[in-house]
Amino acid sequence: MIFSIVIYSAPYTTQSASTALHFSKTLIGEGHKIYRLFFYSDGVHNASSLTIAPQDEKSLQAEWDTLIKVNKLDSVVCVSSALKRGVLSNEEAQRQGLTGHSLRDSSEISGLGQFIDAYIHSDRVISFG
Amino acid sequence: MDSLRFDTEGYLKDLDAWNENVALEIAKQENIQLTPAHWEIIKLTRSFYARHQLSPATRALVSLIKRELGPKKGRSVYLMKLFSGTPAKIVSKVSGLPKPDNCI
Amino acid sequence: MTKPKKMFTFISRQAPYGKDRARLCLDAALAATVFEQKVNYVFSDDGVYQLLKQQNGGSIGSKTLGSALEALDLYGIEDVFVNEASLRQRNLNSEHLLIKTIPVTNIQLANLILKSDYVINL
Amino acid sequence: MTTLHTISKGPSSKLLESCLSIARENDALLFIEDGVYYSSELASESSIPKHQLLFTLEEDIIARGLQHSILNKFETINYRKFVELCTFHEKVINWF
Repeated sequence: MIFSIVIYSAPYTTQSASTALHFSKTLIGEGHKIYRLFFYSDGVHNASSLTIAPQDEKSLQAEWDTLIKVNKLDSVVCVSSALKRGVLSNEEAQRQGLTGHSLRDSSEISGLGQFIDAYIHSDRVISFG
Repeated sequence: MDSLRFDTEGYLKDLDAWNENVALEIAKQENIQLTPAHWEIIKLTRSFYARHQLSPATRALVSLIKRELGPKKGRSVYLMKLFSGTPAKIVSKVSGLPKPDNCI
Repeated sequence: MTKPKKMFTFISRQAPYGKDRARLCLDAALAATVFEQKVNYVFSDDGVYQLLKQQNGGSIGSKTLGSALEALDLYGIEDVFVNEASLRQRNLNSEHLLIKTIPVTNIQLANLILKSDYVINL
Repeated sequence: MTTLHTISKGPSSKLLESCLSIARENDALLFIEDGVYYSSELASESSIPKHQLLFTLEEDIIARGLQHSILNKFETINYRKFVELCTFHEKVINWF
């Protein structure tokens, strides 16, 4: 079956990003397809590259990154959520004249159209927040 | 274009700085010669923003024009003829409003 | 041949301003209208507080959500429902509301969800 | 045609009440994250109806030390079964 996953919450603040990650891994393990990961609202922090986890805790951002790359997933952060929260791609940062960037290269910035498109092209959309 | 006043896409940074001369300036950048037909739309768009705090998507703009100016003008082709291919973006830009949120 | 329209139903259950959920729900629904799909909008639970008149987000440096809701019809979202039980529990009736809404019972809501292809529950 | 509802917050959230007001009798309910307290006899209030298919997520139960207090009417499931439930029911509505 074709799934899309929407993540509304930042890692660590609530459990839901971790649940979403676990669920996504299981989906793939069970042979299902993920059409898109969509990070909305505080969920965009899951795609941040400027994070450091303590040695004895998991880095959710790194785990997402690996999952996306290994399985070649389409991963989108909502543009209006991301820019407001400082999750910027290199391209976007340059356009705005900012010196740093903070979006992992496994995700791309796009609009809410991609959110609606995910519903239209998936058998199931599962939301975590 | 002056990067202090406009962002990289040509949208006005300080929305309060808008006036008719600024609109003429932005329109020139977009290769649009503003006519009374354009001003009519700009006025409506700005009143929409003042009321709803949203930069209208094309669909909303078309319904608004239809309601206020009649069905002959209330069509997306009419808007496209005046403001080129992606009218919602251009109209918002010329009208001194933020870029519409739902652009894809 | 054009594809048959799919039905989206957005259920907005949170009060405005305190959290971003109400705004997220609205923004997503407006995005759905671009795809020329059927879009229903439902206010339920604390979401009915979004419909109160005389909101002014400016006093807390925020946009006024109610003003944006007044544009729903211009975006082609005409089927706007309100959970009448949620209204009743909060001592509200249609006179308190900013826009015209269709009152629905829980059973009608359950049926609407059943008919919908996609349900976004925020 | 049935729906799977996931509930991911504990009793103080009133999420279950909202869910039950529009869930249908043959829908399934799955409790995850803090929602698993609903499936425990340690929950102070339990308004769980008898006629629903009720599931609760094992990993979240173990994390919270609830493994010996799960009410009989709940089936404890793992993530694989969570995925399977999502495919079995035509619709999934997440309450969070």
